[in-house]
Amino acid sequence: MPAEGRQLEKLRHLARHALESGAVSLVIGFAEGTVPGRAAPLFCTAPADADRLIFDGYCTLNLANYLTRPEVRAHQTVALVARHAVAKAVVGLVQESQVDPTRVRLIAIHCPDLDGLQQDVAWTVADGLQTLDEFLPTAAHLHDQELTPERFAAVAQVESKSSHDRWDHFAREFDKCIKCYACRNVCPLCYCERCIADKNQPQWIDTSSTQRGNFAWNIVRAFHLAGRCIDCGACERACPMDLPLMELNRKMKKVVAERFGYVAGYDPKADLPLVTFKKDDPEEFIK
Amino acid sequence: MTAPRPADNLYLPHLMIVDAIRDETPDIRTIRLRFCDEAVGKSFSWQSGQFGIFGVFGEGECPFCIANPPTRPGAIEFTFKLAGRVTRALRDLDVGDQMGFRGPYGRPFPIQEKFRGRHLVFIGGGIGIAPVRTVYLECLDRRAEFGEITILNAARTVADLPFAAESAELAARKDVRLILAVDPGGQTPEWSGRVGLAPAILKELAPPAAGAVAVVCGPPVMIKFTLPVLSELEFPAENVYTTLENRMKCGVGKCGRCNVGREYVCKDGPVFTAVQLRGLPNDF
Amino acid sequence: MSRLLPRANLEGVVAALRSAGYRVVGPVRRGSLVTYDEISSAADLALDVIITRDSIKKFVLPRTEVVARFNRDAAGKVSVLDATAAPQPTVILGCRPCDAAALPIDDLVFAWDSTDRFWFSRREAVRLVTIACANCDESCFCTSVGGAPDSPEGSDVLLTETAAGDYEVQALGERGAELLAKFPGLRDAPAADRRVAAVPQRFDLSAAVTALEKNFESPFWRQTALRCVGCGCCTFVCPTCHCFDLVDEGPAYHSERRRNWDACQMKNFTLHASGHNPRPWQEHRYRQRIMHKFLYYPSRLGRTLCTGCGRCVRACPVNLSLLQVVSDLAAGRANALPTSAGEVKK
Amino acid sequence: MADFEPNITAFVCTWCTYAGADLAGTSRMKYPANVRLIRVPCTGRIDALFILKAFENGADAVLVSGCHPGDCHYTSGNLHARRRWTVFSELLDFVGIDSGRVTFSWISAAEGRKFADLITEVTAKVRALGPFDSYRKMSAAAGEQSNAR
Repeated sequence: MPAEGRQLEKLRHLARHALESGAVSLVIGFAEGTVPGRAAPLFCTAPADADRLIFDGYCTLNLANYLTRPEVRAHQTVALVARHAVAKAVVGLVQESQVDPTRVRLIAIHCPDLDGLQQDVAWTVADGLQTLDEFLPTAAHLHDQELTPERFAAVAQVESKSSHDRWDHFAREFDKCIKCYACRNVCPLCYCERCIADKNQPQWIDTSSTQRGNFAWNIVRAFHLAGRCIDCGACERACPMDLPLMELNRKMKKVVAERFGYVAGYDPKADLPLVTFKKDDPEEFIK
Repeated sequence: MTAPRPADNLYLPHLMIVDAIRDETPDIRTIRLRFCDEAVGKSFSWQSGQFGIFGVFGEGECPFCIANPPTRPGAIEFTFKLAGRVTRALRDLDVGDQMGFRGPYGRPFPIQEKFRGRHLVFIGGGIGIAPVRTVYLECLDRRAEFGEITILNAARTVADLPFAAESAELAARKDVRLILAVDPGGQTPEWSGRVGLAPAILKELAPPAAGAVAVVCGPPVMIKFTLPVLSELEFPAENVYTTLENRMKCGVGKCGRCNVGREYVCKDGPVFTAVQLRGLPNDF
Repeated sequence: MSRLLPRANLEGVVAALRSAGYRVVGPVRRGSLVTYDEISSAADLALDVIITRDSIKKFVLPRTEVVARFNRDAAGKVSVLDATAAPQPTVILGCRPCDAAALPIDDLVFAWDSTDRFWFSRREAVRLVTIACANCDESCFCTSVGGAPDSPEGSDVLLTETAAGDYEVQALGERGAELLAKFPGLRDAPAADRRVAAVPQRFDLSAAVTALEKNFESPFWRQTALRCVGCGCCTFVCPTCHCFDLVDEGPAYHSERRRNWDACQMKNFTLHASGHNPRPWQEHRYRQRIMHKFLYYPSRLGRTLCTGCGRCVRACPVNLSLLQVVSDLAAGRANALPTSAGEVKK
Repeated sequence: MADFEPNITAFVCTWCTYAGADLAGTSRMKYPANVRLIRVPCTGRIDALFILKAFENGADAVLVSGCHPGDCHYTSGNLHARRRWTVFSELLDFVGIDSGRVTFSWISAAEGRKFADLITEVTAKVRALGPFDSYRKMSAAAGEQSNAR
């Protein structure tokens, strides 16, 4: 059996066993998509469901998104088929008290970052069901790779433009936005019961998909994720109009790392950088 | 930009002036409007049970039933409860202020066809009494055409019972049986009306059902428990009417949000019989 | 004999239409995105793509448009102003049959008892020059909902590619004939082989409708919609989804009332101000979408609210395929559920 | 451009900068009349949305000002705000809003002079930058863009 096949067997076995043993009542993973090049989230509640689990480079959706769904919250313990980005989102949700870490298990997948859709990726599955605490040390070494220049190539390209050109660039991009909110709804950290964009007393963000309304929405979305975004790219992949949302998210990531020395997704006990402060935080821009 | 042509633009409201404001409870208010364009006002006609879309410029629009029956023309009244952005803005209006109105929309109660010559029972819960009231006001204005009239007006607390002054007048009338009720715990020491939930009180009252018509409106949970009581009392389902509310934007069957199954509340309703309700999927 | 437009003459057609005062739009590439946008030359057209990401809907039902304006003068007096829809005469060149077919379907609701001027004035200003599909993919299902890759439904002019790469031209109705008269370089030619995609029939529509009638209450919806994240992606890329919101915006002294696309998949769609929501769970909202398209709309207005373009299938971020769902329904899978997957207590 | 009068919206905390502005006024210090003050309890209350709303409603520039670090009436509101501004100002700069359009400052109740000087400085800077047409055009385009598409 090829290596991949063995890993798949192991993945399914772990899921099956987790359900059989009663360790969890739900396993969220991926099944074959309905069309080539896509994978579909799969909710396994019976051991037999585990036989439909797959993993490949199309499994890019961030499954941690489902943890805050009421239908999923109804389960005592849930296991996620979790590549690193999924686990990072779980860290964020635990950090923000949205998810009880004792009620989440990870079936950890070790593979390269899935930035785009790609069929062939080398992946392995961890040996057993892990709690978040058990998982974290196995991914701690990835912290150093979070800030490599390659990750910020698109950001750097925008930064190299003049202020005027940057405005034009984003005006053009935001103009495409149709306000379907797919970016928000697939984001594991956009869990607000009522989003600021849906509040109307007062109407902070125009609901209309005008240039103005689109600008406000996209800016505020990026800002609300600053220091919280775990850089999974789910929003950008979900966007039907191909807005370069990760340019904004990664810019925020970069600023937070440079200014406050913080990278999201590694420490569930850390203070969020934007709800804490240090007395000597930089303030050279303040007159 | 051209001159307003309301017939042409479905979404263009009539410009209205607030003529009078009456507080019914701490959070329920009735506003009386007149048309800025008197000619439009004169030719405007509606039937009890139809609704309008009332709007505050810059804030938005909401559907409410037209509260005064056509037997009391000369103005457009509507009664609303403070709930969201538009109702908040409506509460900010003063006499003399302007607002928008579109309508009338929807199907009315078939008073002429189905109510005449029958005993009538009206049941309203909370703000739900507002559309019911429109119908009983019309029936009272045409009192001779109907049999016994029973009105059950229920609310959470005494303070939440709307139309108090009107109720006092009704209570004094010999040709109407008015029952006011509040939820247990909602009564005051002086309270002389009933205490209890509308369905239970209705059961006790047991109004004559033979050939009678019932009109019910209130929160979903009240309707849910009142309909079985009516059927226990042997009100024929085709004689039990309610008026549904759903979120609405256009009011004219375009915006696609008020439908319950195949039925559009704005076009097929808001008035439905219990028979029709039974045919609707559980989606409201 | 048939009328033939040599492919090389497409450029002439664009030029002629533009000089006749039309804005010409067609499928174009914007980075990774293929969308309908204005073109100045036939070279801008991305005719090799199966279908654009979003539909032609935006040209008749813009994602946001002003329907009324309210001006308040210094004394506080309000004037209510009509918003004129003075749409630019537009030719959509390279429209797909599944897009064109959507407009006559939506005409029904916008003319239902009352006429929506905004829709029809744009409708009047738009001409569709459709190119029959020579290719399809696994998400295409026009033939399953009564369409065809070379259907003339809704188009003014239909171009069908010939084996030699030219276009056989067919004018439909008076509007089409009028428009075609502006096309330069047409010639008569013997009927040639036409390149038309073979779109397999993927489900039995009437079986799906029967299943919907029986399965308003079914665990099928919970199972299916559990993965749905409730965004508006599917409805916004759909050529037939027409539900809208009316909102007031802008400063108090000159506000405007806008009509915006809205999506039944979003939880605020039906939320009452009281807090009551007739469709509180995603399964209810997803069911509404399918029911509306395949049961309610046809039973009220006589047409299925779907043209099988497959955009929602391709665009869904969680691969919740309408094609799969309707196929499942048609195959009776809502009645006999194969797995307990997704069965979750509330 | 000569007759361009900048429209500056200032969000100020009630305890320090507002009092500082008051001091500037009672001390009869002269500063340009281009600024509209909006008083909030604390700089910690100033949401990024306030800044966007100001631009949407026609501001050419926004000033955000409160107590010096350590002086906050609520102990740390300004220190929290400082972190948010750090990020938000970088975001605005990234999307192409000139950094001269948004000014942050600490002005205490005793610094009437600093307030007057800052308003003078910001007004001059915004006068040089000109009206915030790119944002306003976007706002105006809200009406037209949709109909053209």
